[in-house]
Amino acid sequence: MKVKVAMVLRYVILVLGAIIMLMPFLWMVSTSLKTQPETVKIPPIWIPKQLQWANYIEAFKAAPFARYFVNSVLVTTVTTAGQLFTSILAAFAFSRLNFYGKNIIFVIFLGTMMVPGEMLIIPNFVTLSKFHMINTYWALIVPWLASFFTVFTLKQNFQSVPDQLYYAAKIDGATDWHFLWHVLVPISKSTITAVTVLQVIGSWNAFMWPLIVTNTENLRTLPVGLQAFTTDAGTNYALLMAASTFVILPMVILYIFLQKYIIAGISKTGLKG
Amino acid sequence: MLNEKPTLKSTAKALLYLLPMLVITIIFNIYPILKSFIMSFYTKYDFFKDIVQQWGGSNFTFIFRDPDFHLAVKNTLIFVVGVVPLTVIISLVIALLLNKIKWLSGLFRTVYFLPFVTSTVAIAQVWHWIYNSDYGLLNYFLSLFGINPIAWLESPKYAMLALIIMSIWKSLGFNIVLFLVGLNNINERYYQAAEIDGANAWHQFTNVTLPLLSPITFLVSVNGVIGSFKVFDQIFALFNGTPGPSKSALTIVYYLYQKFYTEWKYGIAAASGVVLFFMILLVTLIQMWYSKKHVHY
Amino acid sequence: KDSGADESSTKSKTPVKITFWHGMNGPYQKALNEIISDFNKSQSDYKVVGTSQGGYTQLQQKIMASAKSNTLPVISQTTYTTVPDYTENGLIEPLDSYMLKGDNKLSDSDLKDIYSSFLSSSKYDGKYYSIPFSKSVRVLYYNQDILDKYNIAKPETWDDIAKAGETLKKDKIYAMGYDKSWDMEFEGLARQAGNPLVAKGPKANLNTADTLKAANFIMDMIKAGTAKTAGEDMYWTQAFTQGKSAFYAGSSAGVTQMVAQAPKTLNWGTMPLPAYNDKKATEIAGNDIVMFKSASADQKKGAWAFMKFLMSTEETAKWARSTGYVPLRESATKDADFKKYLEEKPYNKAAVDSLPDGFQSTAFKGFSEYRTRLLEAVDAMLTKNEDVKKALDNLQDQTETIIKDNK
Amino acid sequence: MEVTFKDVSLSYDGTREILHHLNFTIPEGTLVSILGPSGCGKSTTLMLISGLLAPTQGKIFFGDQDVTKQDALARKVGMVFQNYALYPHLTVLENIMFPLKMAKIKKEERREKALKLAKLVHVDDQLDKKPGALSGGQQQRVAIARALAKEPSLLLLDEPLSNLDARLRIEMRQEIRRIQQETGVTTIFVTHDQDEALHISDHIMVLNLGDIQQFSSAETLYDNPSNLFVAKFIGEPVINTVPITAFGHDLDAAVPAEILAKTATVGIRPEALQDHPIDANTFATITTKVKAYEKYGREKNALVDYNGQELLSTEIQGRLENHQDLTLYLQKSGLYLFDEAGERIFGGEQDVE
Amino acid sequence: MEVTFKDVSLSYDGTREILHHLNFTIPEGTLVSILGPSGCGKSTTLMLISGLLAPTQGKIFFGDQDVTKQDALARKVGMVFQNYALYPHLTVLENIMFPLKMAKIKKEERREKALKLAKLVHVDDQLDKKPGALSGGQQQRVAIARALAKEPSLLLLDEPLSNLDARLRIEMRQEIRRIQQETGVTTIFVTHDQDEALHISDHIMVLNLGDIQQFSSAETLYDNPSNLFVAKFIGEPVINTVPITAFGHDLDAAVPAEILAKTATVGIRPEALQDHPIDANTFATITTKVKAYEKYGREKNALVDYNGQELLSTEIQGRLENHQDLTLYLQKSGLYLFDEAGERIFGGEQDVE
Ligand SMILES: Nc1ncnc2c1ncn2[C@@H]1O[C@H](COP(=O)(O)OP(=O)(O)OP(=O)(O)O)[C@@H](O)[C@H]1O
Ligand SMILES: Nc1ncnc2c1ncn2[C@@H]1O[C@H](COP(=O)(O)OP(=O)(O)OP(=O)(O)O)[C@@H](O)[C@H]1O
Ligand SMILES: [Mg+2]
Ligand SMILES: [Mg+2]
Repeated sequence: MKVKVAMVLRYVILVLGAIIMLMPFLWMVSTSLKTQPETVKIPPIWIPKQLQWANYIEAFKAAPFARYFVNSVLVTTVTTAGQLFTSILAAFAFSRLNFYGKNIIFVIFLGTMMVPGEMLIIPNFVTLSKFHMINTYWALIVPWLASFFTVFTLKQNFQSVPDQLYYAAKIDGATDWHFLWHVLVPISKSTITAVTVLQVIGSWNAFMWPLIVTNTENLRTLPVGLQAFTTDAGTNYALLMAASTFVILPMVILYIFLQKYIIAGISKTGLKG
Repeated sequence: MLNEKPTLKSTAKALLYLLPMLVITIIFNIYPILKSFIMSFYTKYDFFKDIVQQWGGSNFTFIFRDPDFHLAVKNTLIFVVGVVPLTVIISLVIALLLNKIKWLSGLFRTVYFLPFVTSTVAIAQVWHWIYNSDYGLLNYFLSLFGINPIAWLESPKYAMLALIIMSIWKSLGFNIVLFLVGLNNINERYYQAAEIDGANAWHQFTNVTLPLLSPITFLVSVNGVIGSFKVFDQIFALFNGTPGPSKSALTIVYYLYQKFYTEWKYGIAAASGVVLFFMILLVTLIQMWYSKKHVHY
Repeated sequence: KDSGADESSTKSKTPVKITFWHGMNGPYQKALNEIISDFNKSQSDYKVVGTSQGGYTQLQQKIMASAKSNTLPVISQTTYTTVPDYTENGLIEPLDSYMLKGDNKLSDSDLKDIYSSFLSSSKYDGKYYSIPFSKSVRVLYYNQDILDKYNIAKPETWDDIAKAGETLKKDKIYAMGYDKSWDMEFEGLARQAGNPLVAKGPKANLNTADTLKAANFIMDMIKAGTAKTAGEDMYWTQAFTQGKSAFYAGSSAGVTQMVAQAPKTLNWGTMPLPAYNDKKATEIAGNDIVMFKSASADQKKGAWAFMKFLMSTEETAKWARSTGYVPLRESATKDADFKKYLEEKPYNKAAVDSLPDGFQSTAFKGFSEYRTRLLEAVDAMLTKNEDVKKALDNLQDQTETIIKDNK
Repeated sequence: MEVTFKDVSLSYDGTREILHHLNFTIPEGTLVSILGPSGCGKSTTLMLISGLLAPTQGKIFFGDQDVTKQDALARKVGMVFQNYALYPHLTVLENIMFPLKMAKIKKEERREKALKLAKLVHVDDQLDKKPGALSGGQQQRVAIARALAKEPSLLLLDEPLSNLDARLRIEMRQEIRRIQQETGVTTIFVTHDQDEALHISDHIMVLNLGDIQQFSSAETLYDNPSNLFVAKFIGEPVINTVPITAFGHDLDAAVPAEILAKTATVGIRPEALQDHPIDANTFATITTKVKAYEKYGREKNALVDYNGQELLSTEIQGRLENHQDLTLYLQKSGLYLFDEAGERIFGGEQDVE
Repeated sequence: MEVTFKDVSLSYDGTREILHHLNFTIPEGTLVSILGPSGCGKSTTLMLISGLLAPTQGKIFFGDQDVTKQDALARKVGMVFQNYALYPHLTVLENIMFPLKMAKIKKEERREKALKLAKLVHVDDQLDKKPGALSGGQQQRVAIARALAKEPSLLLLDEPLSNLDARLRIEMRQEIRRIQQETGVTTIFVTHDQDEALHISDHIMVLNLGDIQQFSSAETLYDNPSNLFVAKFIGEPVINTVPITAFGHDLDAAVPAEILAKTATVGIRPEALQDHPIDANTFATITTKVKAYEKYGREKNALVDYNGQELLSTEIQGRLENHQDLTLYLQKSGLYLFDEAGERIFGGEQDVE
């Protein structure tokens, strides 16, 4: 009986929380189906009188979204993959290797997180232009190939994998490299999936940077397309929200698809002692 | 080896592993950071042509005297203290709840993650509406308890609170995911042992979950502290490109942004960045020191 | 490199590429692209390539970054108030040698035809540095339904509005609505009182008697509950469509939004801002186009040709028609198509009518910083109930410091 | 606490059944060993008793109370896990004190009690270490101390001594036995070591493939194995098993013909093969050839050939030469006949429980 | 591969030394057991050999080669860990194949080999399970298969059979012995089970408190223990130890006076206490009183009182009554005298290696 009450309580809390969490999303979808006057109606309306599906068509036509989509997919994929690669290697070094200056290097890397991104835009732009990378895909990708947050997260996870497995792998003839890719990475699958999701979303939603380092339309990414609805005269919320909806939809789908990996994890037991 | 001491060889090897990360980080983080550290000592300076006419510490004396900077520091600290502990606690609680349920758990997890995916514009819109003094949802709720409408976004007294609430809400999804992963990595057998040892759900939580989750909690709180010290986007979105009514949400990064991009005072901006950096560093080092004792790997 | 600077040596066969950065989006971008393509078709020496850089914030940051890395475009849209900072850093080219001299200069009639307020604000330190481009003015929106109901006439003067406030107050209707800040209207009133907030020189006049009077006029109404700012809503548009005020002093660019948002049943209109101190004035907002020094001579020549093209009667009329921005010269308002357009869209007429009384704030080095402080002062009066005099005294000090620091 | 299983089955994955319809009662206050080959379901049975696993079918009773639906917390048993499951973040002392802390025992008392237990299991010099810095045996001992700490009314031990050396093992098993007898706590002890089971327990349950093979006292198990599996599983060295066909007519005189007809296998304990006749007890005589003779410690074993079958005798008195002929005397006690299905049909005391 | 330790010491934390100046050579192609009480440093020694731990001091040689500075990867040894250390994300088959994969062996061959090994250790019906779904013993067997898979030139086994039942244990140890002998791989086998050590190994190293007590053949260890610790540690039941003072003059005739003077403790193996004289071998005669008589399986033990000391004899032929007087005949083999420091000064063969 007690168990049941606890369960019901859990669901009550979760449902309440879910409503709050869901609100912006519902608002977004609902607004995307409104007429312009309805978007600013006071008090706000949740269900438009007539669903304006045409908003989606119109929004899609407002900018070269197909092209943007391809760019977004490309940039996000390469960035995330590259970032995972560099981060996994670095996290491995921090969690399993002994080397001089480990703590110092760690703190320095950590220090890179402490500087606001706003300060880095211009120097990095200058650097990229020295490399002649401005207005290329490289500019969208290269600076983001390292993320200390990912390193940090993975390091925390790698560290909690028992040493025994490291020893066993060495005995089995696995070099550090093999151990990393054949043991550590598969075991940390859930953490890696999680940081992947977080990074993909971060990269997908990046707005300022793609705008600043590209000069041509055909290099730009989806969030840039959202600019099309904000003008001097104001913002066309209905179209903006319609566009936003189809910009985030791939992320939602991706998350739903990957979340079972985030949670599935590995077999619960398996290592004794 | 288990008890191996660092050697030149092991260091060389580690550096190889760090290399890709190191190269990118040095070029795109460390180099610009050093540059801006140096820039903070430029007092007369042609930004575009990189010609320094005069060096000195006057940028620092300027910000240390600038009441706006004092205000920014104060606001930033309030923000950090307001956001981080609550974020950690709330996201942990939700992660625990999500971890405990089976039915519809996938749906709930997705829902809790949505704010993190949803576009910032949409979020700002909704929060404007929630905070609206006349017809906002929040005031509506408060009115049920007989509380008079509050001008959340227009009153210097409440603006920071409004910002804190929105920021907590926004970062929940992210931290919940991290906590879920952490929970998932705790071996079931410790719970079994604890149950046998007579630990009820609460005791299992305090004696097994919390200690074994400590690496993730550490990560979340360090990341939270650093992120909160750097708060900017949310302010820009919530207060429509202003630092809040009567600068009540003027934070260090906002100050920096203003100095840099609208006032073209590069040296001062850099100096405030340096101060921010050392503030974060100090707090982070304290956290790391604390974690040495309390984080179990 | 994609920047224009490098491509000066292209052979005469291929047209010289003129890169043009702007902050126009959506329908505005479409309209601009049409003009650009008109230009490209009209001749074969130059090819203008326009790219939107998102919003103005991003555009600003981008210019700063490209200036630093020497990858500036040939021309760019920018607010005229940044011109002093750009010149100070030697980024932009004075236009005098193209505009006033040479084979492609503006004729005297051109110079006369273009609204003087535009031209004067393009001038800094005695030289022209920019051309006006996307401009709007402050106009007065009125709610005809309310006027009818309370028997209020369209206001001639600001005092009429204040009076209307007394009438409307009992029904909790504001006479006047402002956007989040009333600095534009404040500047207008101050000018009408004969006192620019910052006079050429530059000289700060922020706590003179006239300025104080202007500020007090606005604040008194607000304190009396007969006027209100939009606050968290940013623009008063929404409140206006809901009949919360009889009048609204807003940007002419907001007409599009008002049309989109206002219920069909609402009777509303626009008119030029009323007089104050027997004078009329309306602040012009919007952006100019500047030319960067880093471009090659050919590019600069081409860029000027394009700028001139933009200011031509036909193009500016077309631009105004398709965007709702105001035309840059008087002759455009006499253009047949444009007249037709005003007939179809009467709401846009007030802006055009206001143009002769338009003014722009004085640009000076450190203007952005000054503007930040100005907004802070207004905000302090509104949200902290700071005393008007105290706020403006303070602002005067700050502004003097800014001017001094930038000497 | 009496523990009763009524028709309990368990499957982990819903398809393969690991335990099949177990029915047994463990009397209050006894120490019962569960013995069986690796993977037969011993740990699984303990998990069912502890409440950490719920049966797929059937009911579990503690005394009269049906506890099938109760979780481990409610059942309040003590348990040593096969993999120890020590808390990695707590020191040895804290690990032992943990159940006491949960029982809200005062700090002072907790410490005192834990120290006593640590001494009992000889880890009192490791108190401040974390489990990761302990040897395998030390971890196991800490786990025992932790299980004993809460003084449960039902104690479950899953191979608690498997990593200890012989001395310590005997000492610990005597200690466990002593505590069990002093406190009367019902104890269930999983072990793979039959010797341990024989020495420590009141009753032994032999499990195989998820079925109970025999549940009786140690002596009965040895003297009266109810089937071939038990006979082979218990006893060291292992019982000699010979197909009946090898015997020719050697057993005709001793065994009733109708039984002989059903017999498939003959089991002869190595000590039932004497190299000299022991009068009344001798059952039959066989002639064999020595294949090997070994001496380890004080054991002397002979491996002999009997009609092509290998037999082991541990009862050799003199020294033997390879290939020499040897007459062996089969003792009655220690000889069993099993039918096709492996059930015992002859031998042992007839009144097997 | 011959393994040599030269003056090897180890400390985990830099303060407490776990192993003290070990010196030994394990001859190529032999199977050596390391035996010792829990926590004495057996696993630590294996870790040192494998290269997972570096000695704090001293050198380790494989053949002539100094491998002290080489890590585990370079040393290419095979190892079964005490806690198995199976990869939780891989199935049983993949776990066994892992070392083969690392050795870049072709997929087909890998699989084939792994299947063979899985069969060998009887986990061929569990191939697709993850380690988490295996019983303790099954995990252990997978670990053995994995270690064998790479066919190392040095095989280290840390209590590889501790979770197996007697039958399987014997089978597996014979299997290990067979493989070892067929391939000639030098094997080091940690076990806490002296019986296992006695049966499987060429030599046994007895460790205690980080020191080698004796390193010799099983037989020597039993017959000629070099000190009291070894005498007590080896042998089941444990040797009887009696302070010399209890003997009065019973030994005066048999032992030289100067040795008797130095003697502190007398060790008598239970089987050296016969209840009837066995002519030449009888060394001394003592008169005792029966305290208890027990029979487990085929063991018959008598516990007797001798001048206030308890003695155990396993060589009782007849049935005994409690409190009856009993004359026991001490055999020469099986009686040892130890000095104050525990060193053997009398008994056994005099030429102990
Ligand atoms: N990682 C470690 N850090 C510190 N001390 C340790 C560590 N591992 C083992 N020890 C200590 O070293 C000693 C020897 O440990 P080792 O594991 O070698 O023992 P063992 O002989 O294998 O014992 P067992 O039979 O119980 O497994 C023990 O006292 C143990 O507590
Ligand atoms: N979590 C699980 N999921 C699926 N099957 C399991 C699980 N745990 C155990 N099994 C299977 O159930 C059977 C019985 O396992 P159990 O652990 O009870 O054996 P055991 O008798 O304790 O063996 P051991 O002596 O080797 O520990 C084994 O075949 C094992 O593979
Ligand atoms: Mg088990
Ligand atoms: Mg060990």
